[in-house]
Amino acid sequence: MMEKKVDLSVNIAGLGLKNPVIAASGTFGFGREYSAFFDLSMLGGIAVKGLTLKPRKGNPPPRIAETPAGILNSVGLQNPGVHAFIKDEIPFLRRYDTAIIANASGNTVEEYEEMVRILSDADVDAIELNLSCPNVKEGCMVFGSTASGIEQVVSRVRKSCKKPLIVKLTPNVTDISELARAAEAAGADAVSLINTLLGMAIDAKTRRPVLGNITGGLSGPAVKPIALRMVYEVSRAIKIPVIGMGGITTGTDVAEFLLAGASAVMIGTAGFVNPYAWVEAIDGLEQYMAENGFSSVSELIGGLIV
Amino acid sequence: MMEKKVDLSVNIAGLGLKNPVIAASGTFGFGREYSAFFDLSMLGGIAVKGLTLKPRKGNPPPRIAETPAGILNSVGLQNPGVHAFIKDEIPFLRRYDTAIIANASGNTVEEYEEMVRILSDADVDAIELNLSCPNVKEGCMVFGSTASGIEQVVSRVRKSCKKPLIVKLTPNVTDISELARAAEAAGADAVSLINTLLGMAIDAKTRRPVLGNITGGLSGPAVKPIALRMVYEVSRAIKIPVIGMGGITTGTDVAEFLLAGASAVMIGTAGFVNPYAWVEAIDGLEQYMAENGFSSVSELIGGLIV
Amino acid sequence: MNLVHRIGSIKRLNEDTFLMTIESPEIAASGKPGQFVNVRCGGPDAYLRRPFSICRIDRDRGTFDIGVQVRGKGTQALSAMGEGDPIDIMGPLGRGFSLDSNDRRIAVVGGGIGVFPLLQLLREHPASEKLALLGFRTRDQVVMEEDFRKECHELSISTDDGSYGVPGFVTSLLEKKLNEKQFDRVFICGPAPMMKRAAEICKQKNIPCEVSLEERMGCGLGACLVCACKVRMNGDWDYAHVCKDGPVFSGDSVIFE
Amino acid sequence: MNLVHRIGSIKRLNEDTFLMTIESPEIAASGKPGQFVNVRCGGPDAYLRRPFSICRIDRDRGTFDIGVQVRGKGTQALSAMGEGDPIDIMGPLGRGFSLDSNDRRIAVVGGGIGVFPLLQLLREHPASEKLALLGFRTRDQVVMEEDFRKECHELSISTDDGSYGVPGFVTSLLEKKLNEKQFDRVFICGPAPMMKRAAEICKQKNIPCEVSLEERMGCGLGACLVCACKVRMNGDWDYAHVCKDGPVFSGDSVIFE
Ligand SMILES: Cc1cc2nc3c(=O)[nH]c(=O)nc-3n(C[C@H](O)[C@H](O)[C@H](O)COP(=O)(O)OP(=O)(O)OC[C@H]3O[C@@H](n4cnc5c(N)ncnc54)[C@H](O)[C@@H]3O)c2cc1C
Ligand SMILES: Cc1cc2nc3c(=O)[nH]c(=O)nc-3n(C[C@H](O)[C@H](O)[C@H](O)COP(=O)(O)OP(=O)(O)OC[C@H]3O[C@@H](n4cnc5c(N)ncnc54)[C@H](O)[C@@H]3O)c2cc1C
Ligand SMILES: Cc1cc2nc3c(=O)[nH]c(=O)nc-3n(C[C@H](O)[C@H](O)[C@H](O)COP(=O)(O)O)c2cc1C
Ligand SMILES: Cc1cc2nc3c(=O)[nH]c(=O)nc-3n(C[C@H](O)[C@H](O)[C@H](O)COP(=O)(O)O)c2cc1C
Ligand code: FES
Ligand code: FES
Repeated sequence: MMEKKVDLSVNIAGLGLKNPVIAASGTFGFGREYSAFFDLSMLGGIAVKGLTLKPRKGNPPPRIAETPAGILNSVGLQNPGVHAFIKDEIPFLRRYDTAIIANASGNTVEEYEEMVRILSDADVDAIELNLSCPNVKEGCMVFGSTASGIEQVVSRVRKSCKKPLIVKLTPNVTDISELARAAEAAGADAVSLINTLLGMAIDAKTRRPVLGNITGGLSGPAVKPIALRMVYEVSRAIKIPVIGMGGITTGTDVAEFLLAGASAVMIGTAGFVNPYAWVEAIDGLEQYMAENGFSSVSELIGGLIV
Repeated sequence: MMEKKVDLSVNIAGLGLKNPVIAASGTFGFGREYSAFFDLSMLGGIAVKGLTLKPRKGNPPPRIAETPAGILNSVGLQNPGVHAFIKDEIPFLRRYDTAIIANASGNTVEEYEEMVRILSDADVDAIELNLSCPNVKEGCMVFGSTASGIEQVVSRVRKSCKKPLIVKLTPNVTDISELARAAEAAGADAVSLINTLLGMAIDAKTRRPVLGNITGGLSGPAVKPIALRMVYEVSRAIKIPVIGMGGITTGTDVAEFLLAGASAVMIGTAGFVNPYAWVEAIDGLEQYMAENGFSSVSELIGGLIV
Repeated sequence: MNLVHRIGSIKRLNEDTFLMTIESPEIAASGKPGQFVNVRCGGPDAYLRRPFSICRIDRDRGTFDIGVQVRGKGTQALSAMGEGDPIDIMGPLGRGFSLDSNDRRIAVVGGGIGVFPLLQLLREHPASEKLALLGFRTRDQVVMEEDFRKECHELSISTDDGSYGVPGFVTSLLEKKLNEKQFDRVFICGPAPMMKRAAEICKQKNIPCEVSLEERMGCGLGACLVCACKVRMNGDWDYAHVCKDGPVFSGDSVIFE
Repeated sequence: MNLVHRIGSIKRLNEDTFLMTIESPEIAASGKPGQFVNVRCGGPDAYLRRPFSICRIDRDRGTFDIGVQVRGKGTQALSAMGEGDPIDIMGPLGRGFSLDSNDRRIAVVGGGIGVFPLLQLLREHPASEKLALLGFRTRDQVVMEEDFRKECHELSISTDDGSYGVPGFVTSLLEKKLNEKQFDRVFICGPAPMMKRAAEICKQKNIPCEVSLEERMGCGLGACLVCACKVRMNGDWDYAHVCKDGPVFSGDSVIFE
């Protein structure tokens, strides 16, 4: 391990992170599995598996398809429900010195509100409002695809939200900046993007879709150029911080997202291939910064020369 | 070469093609370069480089960036203008027995109309209206991102269009089916999709965008899952034929797009890596059909079992 | 967890199947029958890891074997690797077969590449009488016959087309054997329809069985929830996860569709 | 066009640069100095082909050489290939240097990996007097000195840091030589700022020159229009394309930015 010469810490809307690398929701469970590989305290934060009010079974298998430089998933928010999370998972996660970000979905505005009310009283550091899961018919895409839908949900939950509120945006729209502005106007403390791009895989032999749910969400390196462009656009459209994600694999990828305007990043799919992806990205960022003369992450954020 | 046992011909809105594989606009120039590699008469058709009324210089270099399983381009419709095309290129292309599809862009509705009028009197087999180039500030994305914009342009050009009219759609929207329905309602004979997805690449070393134009259009295998999903959606939303494209590389890929609902396909980026991509895809499709008991392409179209 | 191991040797089993010996004292020491490893195959298009069952463990040498059938891009790339090459493997993963010393007479039922995890099970199981029933499509597909013969008291092979051994499905063999004798437990691995039928047969005879399921995987660890399979739970059903709750499940609990 | 060729031999030139001999009677027969080939490097992340200049042709043996400096993913993957391996190469492509028998005294000016295309030019050019000026960053970067010495009448090497040959930029060398003697044409290849300066010097002396440009490529054939470079045209400017109109352009026509 290199001697720490650079300051990796960032502060997002009052949420202090020791470094800008957060595990992306849905790819890291509740952290237990990866705790066998590295000390979770090394992470800037953990966005836990997407939660709903009641337990959800999720979509029928197969739920994953491999695509060129990426994957499609159609998990469909399988989770034990927010109460089980609070009871069974928070105590485990709190053993580690890392930010806990609760990722919350609802079927209705009321459910979003109740989720936020419950999580505001729970021991989490921030709430990420998932308004962008493409794998469920209710909630997410209904509200998350339009500025007015986002405005409606975010302004409602804002009142009862006592934690930093991050709104997670979908890339499956004509103008993601418009969504970001709506989230900002309605009181979000930060936005995170991108969730997955709606896609499909077909098995020509069987003539059937590969996924049980027919369509799924695309993530991984394949989507990185799209994610990077959206982060660049959104960070110029709003004043609140942007958490960038989509295909990030290396420390250099992290640097690119920060340069494009992100204040922190999340990593998901890359961890399926390499269980050390998150910590290697942190090391890689540190190395990039040292080699390129950056002493603090804040110097990188939005530092793209155009 | 295998003995032809299967019928590869398709008919799209009165345009008969000997097989469903068309070279995608902008990736095949006006055919001259690839005529050194294979007999252009082997192709179902050729969509020529995007044309405008006046010659266009295009965007500053670099105009290409490599991304995971794909590329970004920001050519920006460099072309010699529609008149030079008619004078210099059609006579060459007509030496081959393949459909000529003129890809046309304009800055204003009037320009689109004039392009269609000019091309209607030229010796081309169909006109593909490019309402989806993400690399120019005018025309394409202004009209192409909304149903009303598409309705406006297509209904205007329809009157003066004497050739099969294909409308090329952008994937950078919330609901591409809505665009397709607008094109159909306004009188399009077919739609083609997808054009490129707006993306970006950053060189972390130089801290600059890789492309001279900052953003560019993503194509190649990386986008295939998104393209396939959109073709599936659109072909269920409209009655006119769909020409599918986005990352197609092999004959199996072609089969997947046909199963999803496309009546023909276009191939672009794959040809940069393999100059024989188009003809190998035709062979591959034929082989797939023979192995899987299809005797005519029409049996494949929309044949997905869901 | 150390991910980098080394390919010891490669042995071709038939036209499209090979046995790969991997040098890994860690996995050899901790691996259990029925567990799997998740392998980065490389190749331009195989992005995700691929799961393979642990087929044999040589704890003295610090090696273990996987049997691989070439199917698509990943297994293709794997087949191009050579002896001595480094290989990126996560493992051992998942829940393996139960090794219960109360089980005195056991049978294993394997179909095709499903035979692989059963070999190490036979090697380690404490039972005093072990029957192995292996089914293959055709003569050319028969693999590891001698290896199995050494590890059991009775071996029967069937082929679907009758080109080798007993003609017909391995499930018919199972039915016959269960009619002849009482078994304490049956261990099943193979194509889903075969496992479904085999589990039904065991249920009819009231013999507990375990099945090893396959499902497409992401993380291989239980974190991403993609590898769902339907199981009975509290009078209802739920999705369990093949990588963490399995790949081995009690035949009773699985809902085959 | 046949795309599959074979790697004959590989010779390391320095820490990050190697010379690869490729067996291809077709390309050896038709290739001209200054033309390039487009190579599929393979590797998980190098999707596009990579362009490399033809550095030397052995028409008798039916082989040609490319000099490769390892920079990123593609050249990295290329460096992992071995002698005898098949390799996917398109070529020869583009317009090479002009070989004009009226040019009796010529100079070539190369910077870094820009020296590679100049070697075959010297070998084939009909001039009776040939001067080679090669510039490198530092001593360790100097490549192919002896190969060049054999093909010219005078060779001068400069290094930016003065660790070998004449200290300073190769453009200063050029200026000095042009002050000493009249040349009929100068051929230039290297980093853009170096080519710009060298072309300016030639212009001042009224000596025609040719430059070999680099630009990121897609098709490599002139079909996709991505490899644009600014050239003077009819009193105005336009984008020409490096892969088809070049890579060699008359120094006069190029607008360096
Ligand atoms: C727990 C477990 C144990 C296994 N043990 C063995 C073994 O010992 N020997 C062996 O030859 N095979 C085994 N398999 C199947 C093996 O994982 C697949 O054959 C292999 O992943 C196919 O990869 P491919 O790249 O060749 O095929 P591709 O079709 O290119 O794979 C594309 C994607 O589908 C997945 N996939 C394809 N087929 C299967 C399948 N049958 N099950 C799960 N995912 C699949 C791949 O992992 C990949 O993500 C096992 C599978 C599981 C889940
Ligand atoms: C006409 C021509 C002739 C060349 N001749 C030689 C030669 O003889 N020897 C040699 O070592 N190099 C030569 N180059 C440069 C060589 O093509 C690049 O160094 C190489 O493409 C880098 O690939 P990479 O995968 O290592 O780098 P990466 O950075 O991973 O490449 C990413 C992308 O950028 C492109 N790219 C990167 N650098 C360059 C560059 N300088 N010019 C054009 N495209 C680039 C690549 O082709 C690829 O598309 C030549 C370039 C051109 C255009
Ligand atoms: C298997 C899987 C499950 C996911 N589940 C969720 C989820 O529950 N909530 C959410 O907001 N995003 C979810 N996502 C999206 C990721 O958090 C992330 O936005 C996306 O995968 C892009 O990042 P990546 O390319 O680094 O994976 C999921 C992604 C994957 C691959
Ligand atoms: C270099 C390049 C130039 C393109 N130019 C055009 C164009 O002029 N008109 C157009 O309609 N589409 C253009 N496209 C889009 C392609 O026709 C096609 O829609 C897209 O590339 C997806 O297909 P592919 O993945 O097979 O390349 C261009 C694509 C590339 C890569
Ligand atoms: S593969 Fe991720 S939970 Fe099983
Ligand atoms: S690379 Fe396609 S035109 Fe030059």
